[in-house]
Amino acid sequence: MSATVEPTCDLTKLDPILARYPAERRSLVMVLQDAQKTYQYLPRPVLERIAEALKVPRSHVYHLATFYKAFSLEPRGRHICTVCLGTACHVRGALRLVEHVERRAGIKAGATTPDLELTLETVNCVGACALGPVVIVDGEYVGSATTTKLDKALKGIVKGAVEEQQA
Amino acid sequence: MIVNINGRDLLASPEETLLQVARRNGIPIPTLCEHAGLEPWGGCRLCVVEMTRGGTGPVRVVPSCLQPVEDGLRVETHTPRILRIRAVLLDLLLARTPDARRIQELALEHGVKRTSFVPRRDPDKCILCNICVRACAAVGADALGTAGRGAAGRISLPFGDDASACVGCGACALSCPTGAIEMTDRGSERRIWGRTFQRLPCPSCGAPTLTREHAAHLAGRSGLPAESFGACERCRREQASRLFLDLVGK
Amino acid sequence: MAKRLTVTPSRCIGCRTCEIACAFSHPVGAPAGPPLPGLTRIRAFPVRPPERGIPVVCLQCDQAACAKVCPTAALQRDDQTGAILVHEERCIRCRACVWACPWGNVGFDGVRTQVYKCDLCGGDPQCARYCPSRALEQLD
Amino acid sequence: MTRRITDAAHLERLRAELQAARDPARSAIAVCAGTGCVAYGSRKLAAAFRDAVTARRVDVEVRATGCHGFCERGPLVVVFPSRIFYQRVQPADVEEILDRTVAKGEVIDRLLYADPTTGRKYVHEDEVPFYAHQHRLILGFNGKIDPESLDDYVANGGYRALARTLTSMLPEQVIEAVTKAGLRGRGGAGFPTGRKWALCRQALGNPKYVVCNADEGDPGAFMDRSVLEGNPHGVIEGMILGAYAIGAHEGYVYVRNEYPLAVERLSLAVEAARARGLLGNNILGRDFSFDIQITRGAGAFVCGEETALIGSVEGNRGQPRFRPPYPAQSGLWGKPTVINNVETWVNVPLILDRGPDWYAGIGTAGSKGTKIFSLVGKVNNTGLVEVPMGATLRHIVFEIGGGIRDGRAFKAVQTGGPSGGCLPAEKLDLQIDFESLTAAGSMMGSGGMIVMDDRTCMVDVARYFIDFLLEESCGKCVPCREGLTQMSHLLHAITEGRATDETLASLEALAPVVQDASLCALGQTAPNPVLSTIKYFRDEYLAHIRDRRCPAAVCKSLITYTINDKCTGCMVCARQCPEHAITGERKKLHVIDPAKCTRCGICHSVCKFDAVDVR
Repeated sequence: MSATVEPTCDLTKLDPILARYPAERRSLVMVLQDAQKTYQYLPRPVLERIAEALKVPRSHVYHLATFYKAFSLEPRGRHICTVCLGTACHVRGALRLVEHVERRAGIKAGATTPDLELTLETVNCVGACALGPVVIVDGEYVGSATTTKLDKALKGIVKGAVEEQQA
Repeated sequence: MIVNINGRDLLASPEETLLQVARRNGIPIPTLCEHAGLEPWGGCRLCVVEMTRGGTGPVRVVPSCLQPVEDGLRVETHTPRILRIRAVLLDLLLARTPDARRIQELALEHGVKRTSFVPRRDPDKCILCNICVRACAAVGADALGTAGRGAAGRISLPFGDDASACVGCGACALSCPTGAIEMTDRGSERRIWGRTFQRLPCPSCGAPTLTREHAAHLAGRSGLPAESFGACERCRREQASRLFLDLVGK
Repeated sequence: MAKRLTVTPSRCIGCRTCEIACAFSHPVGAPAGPPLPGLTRIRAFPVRPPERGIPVVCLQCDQAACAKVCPTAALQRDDQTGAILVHEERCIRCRACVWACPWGNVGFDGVRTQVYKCDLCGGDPQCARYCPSRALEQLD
Repeated sequence: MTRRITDAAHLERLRAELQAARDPARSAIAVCAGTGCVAYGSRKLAAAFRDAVTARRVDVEVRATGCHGFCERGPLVVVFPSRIFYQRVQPADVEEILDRTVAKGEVIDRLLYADPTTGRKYVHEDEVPFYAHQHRLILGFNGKIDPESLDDYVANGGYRALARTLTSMLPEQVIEAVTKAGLRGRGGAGFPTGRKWALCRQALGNPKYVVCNADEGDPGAFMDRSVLEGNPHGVIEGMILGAYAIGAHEGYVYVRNEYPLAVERLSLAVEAARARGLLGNNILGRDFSFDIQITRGAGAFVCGEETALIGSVEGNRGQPRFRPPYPAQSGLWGKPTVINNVETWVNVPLILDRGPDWYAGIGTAGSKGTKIFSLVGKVNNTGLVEVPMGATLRHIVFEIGGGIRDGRAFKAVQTGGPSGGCLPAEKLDLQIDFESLTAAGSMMGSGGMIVMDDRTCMVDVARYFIDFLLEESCGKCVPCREGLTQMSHLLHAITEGRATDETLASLEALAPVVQDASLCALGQTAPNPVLSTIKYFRDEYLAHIRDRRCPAAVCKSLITYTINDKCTGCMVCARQCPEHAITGERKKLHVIDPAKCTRCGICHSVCKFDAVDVR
């Protein structure tokens, strides 16, 4: 289960983040969040370097990173499609949207396409319940989402998202 | 401080927990994740008891391993409700770890022969009681933790395979209540967590003693040189008797 | 003050009765039938030819290395007998005590996975009682 | 203009200046900038307004405001001074609004809110039924102030309570006021805030901490978000008052990872407050210093529970701890800590500004003040509803919510999030407060209120909540981790038609053990949705078990899709069906092969002729 070590994992990008917080356990969650924003995910060398810098056991950093859903230890796609499965969205058929993207992109929710183009995630509520069902594609909210709206938002990201339909 | 357990008034000191008072007075309360030498965890919930403050308030179900004593507490350790909770908890654990002998025994004691739930697919023996993680932290190695969250959680090394912090002392394997952690000692080698440790040979008789990493670890914590931990007990006793001999001078 | 177990090595005749007495007074439960003799906490080494031995037993040190190194305070001194006792329920079996005792007086029972050491038999050490040559005595 | 406010008098002078500078007659356009409206493009709309105003060189202020609460009708625009309320405004409407409404005061009919059932149009914001029946003490601020402007907050009475309190009240008096007002925690359990503060003040140990719990993990609840995005200074002022009351000098706001805009607005507000001397050392020149740090959650619902939140802020896995000791005695790093929800904090300045007696006059005997509910689901007007405690479900769902969508029948309303329960039609006249909801088998919780119609399957809802909680369980204790695993198996068996009466019995036997033995509120309340749906909708469970039928036609394994005679043979469904289970020639009646059909529902959603039946 060890994450593949990226040759391109440039640890120097971590230094400004580590400088921003005191080198102790309480900064761990925030350092991980900033690191995830920089590297798009948390590669192993980054976690090891953070453990060393904050003087916290490696097991603590790793096991904390696997606890919170915001952190991903696997490389994430260039594009992120997040389908909200909150109660309001659920009763308005959000599950169908997840299945739709799963079919289109050929991956299960929580996974990333082999070509690292798209990560399909679900979240348990993003707080835009009045617009349910909500899908967020690369930070852009799609309110009252339908399969057709979703395909438009995923155009160019998921091959065959739209073309296949016209065929 | 007086605590009434099962109708008996028992003397208790403020920093004690209900479980300690009960144990001191021979009242049997089952536990799994409690370990007297480690921080209480409160995860298995087997040690729950019924408690009311001053005999009048609402009846609350609390874990006796964590509930501190309070003056005037009335506690019942074997009410039908509590026995039912313990039986269902063991029934649930049987579904999680069907072939863990300790769970089978405890379940049988509570009238549960087979689980009435859906057994876990390809189960191991780990009940996630966290004793190994706490023991490893007490030893000071901090090599273990729980990866993942909720029902998908499992005890693991960092990154699943990084045993660099492990000193091979075996505390986790030997204090695991269900024997879920494999440790094999063969000759001077010890295999645990997928890593092979070399146990230092006793300088005088060559018998395998502790692992090199554990010796270095103990040295680090005690300030003594690592070599001082290397000899086996038998030889150290022999050296002690020689020392006495020199003292005595005959 | 509790009576102390004293060792006078010159009187030891190497008969090792003390080892037998110790083993018998720490019986271990047998899977079936009566309890069996346990492991001895005292060893008399025949280091002095031809017959003299030197008994070595836990000295219940004031600055006990075993108690200091124990991460879960499972080794604590009993006020009455002055002996450092193993609180089995607190022990996480990391065996740091076994390797820390400079005299090797802390053992580990691999079968029952338990640490064992001399507990002065609760204040009446049997080795002293059966030692024929008063090499081991219990004096104030 | 970051001049530091030196003392209370200076603050009042500034307030007077600001209020005088405001010309109520001046025309202004308020564009809602809450997450909902932003999702519908309100940022582009506001930019379009600004460009048009500069191009025309007219004296019209374009102001971004916090969430008005009626997100479904976003982007929302309110034209001042007339307070004309437009909904679903697009950039294309900018020119027309400036020409007709701003310049000549004419009302643009098509942009007005029309009541879906009666069709009647409403011009002013406070006439719209959704707003008219509300009592917007807290949300009222959202419409008026620009969340990124401290001056706006001050001009609307902001920090007056703080100034008066710091100069004329002792900490104990602040606690007394909050107790007398009867404020109870808005996080879900409703613990009296005054008592929590008193416990913390008396607890030994320093330093003390105040924490704002903005984790808002309940799905379907977003009132904390809109308060943080719309009125961050209200929360800050509340926290400063709380800190003064218990003697704390450090505060933390734990904001959900899924609320980036809230974090951004709050950070701006904290920096502004520091720059102006309202945070940091010697606040308003008094001998009291207090500062706030913002820590972001990282995606764990359980961190809404107090001790798990503390663990998360301390840099650990968010796993709850046993209580006692309660956080008021030993919380963050073992020090006395008060943790209150966003909505609780934002109530505090109101109490100290307008007095505890005024506050206690609102609500019921046991539950004082107002409560914000997020009314969502199958209701016409979805959005945030602030009503006094004691309002009835019927009042909220029908009078404010405008009844059920597409004229369908009301079936149930789910309150209290995953810890709450589902209440049927017979409970519609229940006066909502902490005790009444708990008695009915549900819970106040954070205020999520999800309305369900006859097309919602209650067994599926119970399964949804159990699966949600199973995924969010921290996994520390056996009854929750293993109990929810088995409850999920049982519920899946029911929804997939593999169940017997025994399944229902064992579900009802397992639930009380999970409630009794679980370590924290997540596990203790997890069975509530299941127990309340069994209690009020037992016949639906039996339909699934005995007749293998899902009355609401939701549970996939129990429903079949068939094409009726309305089919025109347009072939759309056949083309879209991913399993190619639909056959038929052009203009001929099509047929679905039940063996291949995976009941994904696409044919039903794409068919324009309502020719696909689901039974």
